[in-house]
Amino acid sequence: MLKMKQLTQPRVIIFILSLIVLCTLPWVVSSFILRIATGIMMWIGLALSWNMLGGYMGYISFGHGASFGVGAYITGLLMMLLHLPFFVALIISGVITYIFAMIVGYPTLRLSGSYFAIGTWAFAEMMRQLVLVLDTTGGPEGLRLPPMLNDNFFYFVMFGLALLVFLTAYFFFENSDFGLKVKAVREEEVAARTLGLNTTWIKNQVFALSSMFAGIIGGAFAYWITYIHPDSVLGPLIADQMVIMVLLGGIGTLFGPVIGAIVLYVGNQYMLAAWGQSSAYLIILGLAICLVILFLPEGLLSLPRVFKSTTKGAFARLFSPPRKTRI
Amino acid sequence: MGLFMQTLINGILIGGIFITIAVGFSISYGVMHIVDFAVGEWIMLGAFTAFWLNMYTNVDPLLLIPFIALFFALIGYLFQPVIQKVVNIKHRSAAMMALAFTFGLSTLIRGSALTLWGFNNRNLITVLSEKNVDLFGITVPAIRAGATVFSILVTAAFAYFLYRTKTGITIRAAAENKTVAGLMGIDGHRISRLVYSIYVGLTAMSGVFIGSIFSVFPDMGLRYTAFAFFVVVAGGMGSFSGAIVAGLMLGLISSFVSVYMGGAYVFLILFFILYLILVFFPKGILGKGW
Amino acid sequence: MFKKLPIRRAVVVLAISCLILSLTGCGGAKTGADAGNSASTEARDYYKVGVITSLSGAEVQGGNITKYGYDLWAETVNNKGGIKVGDKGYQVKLVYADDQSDPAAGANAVERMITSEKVDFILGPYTSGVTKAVAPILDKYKVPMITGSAESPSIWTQKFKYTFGSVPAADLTAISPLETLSKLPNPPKTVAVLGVNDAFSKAVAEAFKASAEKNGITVVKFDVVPAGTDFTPLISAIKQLNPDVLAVGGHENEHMEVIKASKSLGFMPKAFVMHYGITNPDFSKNLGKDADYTFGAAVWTPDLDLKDDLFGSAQDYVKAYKDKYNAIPDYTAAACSATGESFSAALAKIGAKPPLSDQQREELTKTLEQIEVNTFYGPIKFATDGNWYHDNVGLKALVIQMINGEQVIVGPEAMKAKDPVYPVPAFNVR
Amino acid sequence: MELLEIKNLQHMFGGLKAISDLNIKVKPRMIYGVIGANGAGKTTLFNLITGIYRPTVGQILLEGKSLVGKQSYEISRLGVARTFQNLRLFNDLTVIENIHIGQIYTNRGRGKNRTTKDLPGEIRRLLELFGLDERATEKAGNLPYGMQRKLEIARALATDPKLLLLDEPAAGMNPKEVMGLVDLIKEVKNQYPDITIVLIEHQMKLVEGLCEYVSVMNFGQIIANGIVREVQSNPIVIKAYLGETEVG
Repeated sequence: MLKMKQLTQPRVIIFILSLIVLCTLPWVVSSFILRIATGIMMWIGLALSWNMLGGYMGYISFGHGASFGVGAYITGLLMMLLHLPFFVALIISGVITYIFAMIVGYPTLRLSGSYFAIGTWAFAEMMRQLVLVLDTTGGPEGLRLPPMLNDNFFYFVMFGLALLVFLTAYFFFENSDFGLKVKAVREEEVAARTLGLNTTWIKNQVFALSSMFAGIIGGAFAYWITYIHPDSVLGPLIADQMVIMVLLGGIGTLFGPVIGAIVLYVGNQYMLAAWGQSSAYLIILGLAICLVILFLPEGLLSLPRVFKSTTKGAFARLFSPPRKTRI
Repeated sequence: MGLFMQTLINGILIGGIFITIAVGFSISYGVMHIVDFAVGEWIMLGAFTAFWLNMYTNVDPLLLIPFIALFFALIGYLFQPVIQKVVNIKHRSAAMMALAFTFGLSTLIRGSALTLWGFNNRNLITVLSEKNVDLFGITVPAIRAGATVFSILVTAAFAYFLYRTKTGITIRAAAENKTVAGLMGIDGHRISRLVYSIYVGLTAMSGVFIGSIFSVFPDMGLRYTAFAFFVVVAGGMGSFSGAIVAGLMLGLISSFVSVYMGGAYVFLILFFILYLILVFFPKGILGKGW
Repeated sequence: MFKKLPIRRAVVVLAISCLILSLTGCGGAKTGADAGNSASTEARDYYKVGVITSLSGAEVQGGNITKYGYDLWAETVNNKGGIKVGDKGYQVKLVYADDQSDPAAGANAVERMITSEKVDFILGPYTSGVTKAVAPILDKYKVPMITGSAESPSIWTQKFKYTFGSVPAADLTAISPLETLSKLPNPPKTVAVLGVNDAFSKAVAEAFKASAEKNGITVVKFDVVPAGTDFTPLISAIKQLNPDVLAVGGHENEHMEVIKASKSLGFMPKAFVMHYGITNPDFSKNLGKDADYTFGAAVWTPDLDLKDDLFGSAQDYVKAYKDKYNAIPDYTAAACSATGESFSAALAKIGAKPPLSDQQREELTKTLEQIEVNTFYGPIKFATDGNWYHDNVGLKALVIQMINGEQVIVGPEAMKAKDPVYPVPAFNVR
Repeated sequence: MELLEIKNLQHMFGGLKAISDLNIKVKPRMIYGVIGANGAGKTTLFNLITGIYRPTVGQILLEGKSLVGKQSYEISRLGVARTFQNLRLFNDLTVIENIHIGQIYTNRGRGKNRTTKDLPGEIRRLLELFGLDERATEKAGNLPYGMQRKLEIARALATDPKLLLLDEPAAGMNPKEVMGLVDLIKEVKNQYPDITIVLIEHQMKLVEGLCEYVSVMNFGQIIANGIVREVQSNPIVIKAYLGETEVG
């Protein structure tokens, strides 16, 4: 359990302080900023959930949006057809996406590398087409949820979910045997198996876990936006953005997805506001992706490391993942 | 029976166009291990180049094909070192990097095209456009027939190049096993550059046909990326016969499903089949892919 | 130190998360209306008008048409001294937001316009999907919006309080072409209906089907296909059924591809019936003579004998539009331009000077429900109950036919400029 | 009882026989060598034992229990550890983390033979034994080649195996390094006397120095069995293997 010594570490203090700041946010900023903050929280959660699969385990999915969309639709349908309260619907949709991902994951995870990327993408497109032709989901008319116009509510829901995913990533993937096993799968799957790791089980767990988080966040999103459409929650853009955020921030790290989500989401919103009437922001987005990959392949998170050589590096140490030197 | 035959012919003609793209795509995947998300953008650029050239010179787009192929081959040749730099990045998810890079590239090209050329649809008119041939009561759209025949000829020529010329054999060696190829003293960089340039040239060239069969607009790439992926993956990366069979399959499935089941299910079934193929035959339907 | 799989920690994590999630219930005690007090405090002597539409993404083409319409209204108003309230004219300034053709992005964008730009009122989106996502936010902030484009009937059944539409819903307009054709001396007996799987196009296709059945035309095929489908196989199948009419619900791109595919397969029905999109200049420009004789539905054409004080006659409007954008406006552009006039009239009536207070916005919304404005586009009067709540249902649906690249009104009987050409000449004899 | 017994093992790749009718018996605490030219089927044999491939015909018994049909991880938990000819380290993880992953399932069978070993102490012991203690926190991928080989053996040992399979541990080493490796394996055997080692090699020098007993493989078959000295003078072996490649 937490010891006093751990509590006084700068990292922990900063974490707790930022939690307090984030909790007071709704009473400080305007409604629009709060909406942006809600969006940031949502994307942090999504990027972190993708990072469990793509970063720690090295299985690059271009179909993670499917989990998001399935969660959104299940929550929507449960609320509209069965009139369940939001949190009940959310939890059920989390469970269903988890089970769904276990079923889908078993065949899909036999693929690896680019094949896995294309396979997940094909699956996600299939889901979108399926929802488009189904009558229950409203097809191309989309699905409307009961309106709920409390900004603070959604901010705290998204904040809570992002925190949940963050803490899961921290405790399960960064600082545990489970995380090491997952990384072992990424590095050398065959070797991991010969060391006693049941890689099939590990892969399925990670896939299902990260899908479940994406699904729950999707459910919260559906209630927040109140209107979902196959193209908006199951479109390729959702998965693409998760991938880019993680890459931008630093793949396979704890803070990378967080930073990537903030930078990309705020940047996108800013560009839309600043040059509202042009498609030029696509150019900036594309250029940014290309440049980051060419010159900062470890993501923005590696900037402090570049810094470190010139400065004392206090900042850098703060954000680099904890090193374990003691045996 | 007439409908059945018509559907069959339609199916063959839909898939035929994508064979060339699939062949170029998978050979470049074999050599460079890049899944190119920008494949649709090369198609779009090829179609637009044909459109502008046709507008200013009034030369039939079909006659411009050799020029477009060469022009884009040159672009590919000049651009390849950048891609190579990404491929060479020492990173734990190197394949990912390349994938994301091409994704960024595709966004960049699409954004530039939208900004430069606006959002309008354009119609690329060729001498074969909207004409048709009557074959025993089956109507064959001339432009599609032309595209398929041309596509088969180019693919055959490319196959000859790969299997019968020294450079071609070297490329295949590099595609099948990079280490061995390296041991044999093959210059990997030169080969990669050549292959990428061929791939871009072939893809842009196919864009001329695709643009004239459907229509030309900056967002068109997204659609055809999906089709190209289908043919490449279902056929098995790097397999010639696989690409042809998968191309035909793509066409036949879309054709038969839309006639006999309803157009609503075409994409659903296509993606479902693609997914099943990937899971159960990751080396392609003929099992000949890498 | 390494530890075993931290069951204890897992419990702690879950406990913390549950705590936070349950806190959200209490944390969110404040209601949205209080949180978003959008009352403008800045002093200005012009109206700040939000424009939310698709400036990128899949619907960028139509999005820009709405933008052109709104822009032309703002420019014209400003050139004529602004919106007259009392004895003073106030200029309008448009603030744009791109919904990226995505409902969620649209919801964000409109929230930004309201809370950060503090716009007085809003000119609405191109797509029905974005309209549906934006409408609840408008209800939350009580800011009125009129969309000059969205046509999906499902918007109006939701009864949003602050959302209005100046184009009649697709199910009201799409019934007219087949109705007109059925009243000809040699009416079509069979029709094949294709629709694209988006909200608007599907509604159009369903309306085609319904009106065919109502008017005694047999529907031999009805198929709704996803966007991006290759039409060749479908048209081959339809060709075998040999219907008199092929009716298509879609946008200009699909219409173009349907005509191209039909021609390349040698399929020539007695008429092509479409809806929105054939009046888009690209349709005629790209297809040339092949575009001719296509039937469509519209609520406005440049030939109508309508006028108002701002733009003058419909013909004057067309001229102004053509000078600015080098294109002929379609009914969406016209509806967008006319949409601004509704606001002008309502503002003048209540005498609300910029910036608008919350009460004034409320008043504005009330007034929009009451007034009828006669514009170059036609009368705008929003329904106040029924299935088309807040939609401008007063407009007559016109049947148009493209002849030599011009839209000609061929129905209904009372409005027609010419008799419809039916059956239409084949592609190769035009 | 034999620790490892392989009976009538046969494995086909498509129509090709990679292993045919192979029989091997390994007694506990032995260092057993399998020699043969490249392509003789040695690595295939290891892959069959560790469950990476599933044999077409035949039996593989560990202490009398069949391994055939078991998954790699189950076989590992039964006490079989291995190294790979082309290193398969977790390159992006540190040296300690590599070894630690090996330790995760030392409590074989989940509670049955739960080890009472002091695991962190065991890591320290392995690091010292293999001379890796100074670079313990470096990423495995950044180690020099020789150290990577050692790390792989250390990682395999961390699983607390009964049977350790070494796949060409001396590949890519110069003669001096090979001698160092021989001493190292002897030291391992010294410190872990209960372990049985089977190693694959085509370098005679290593086998001579370490193994009491060897099998010679050629084209998927055992062509000779016995004590090193006997086998070396066996004419069939000389013809098939030693005759072609230089000894040592």
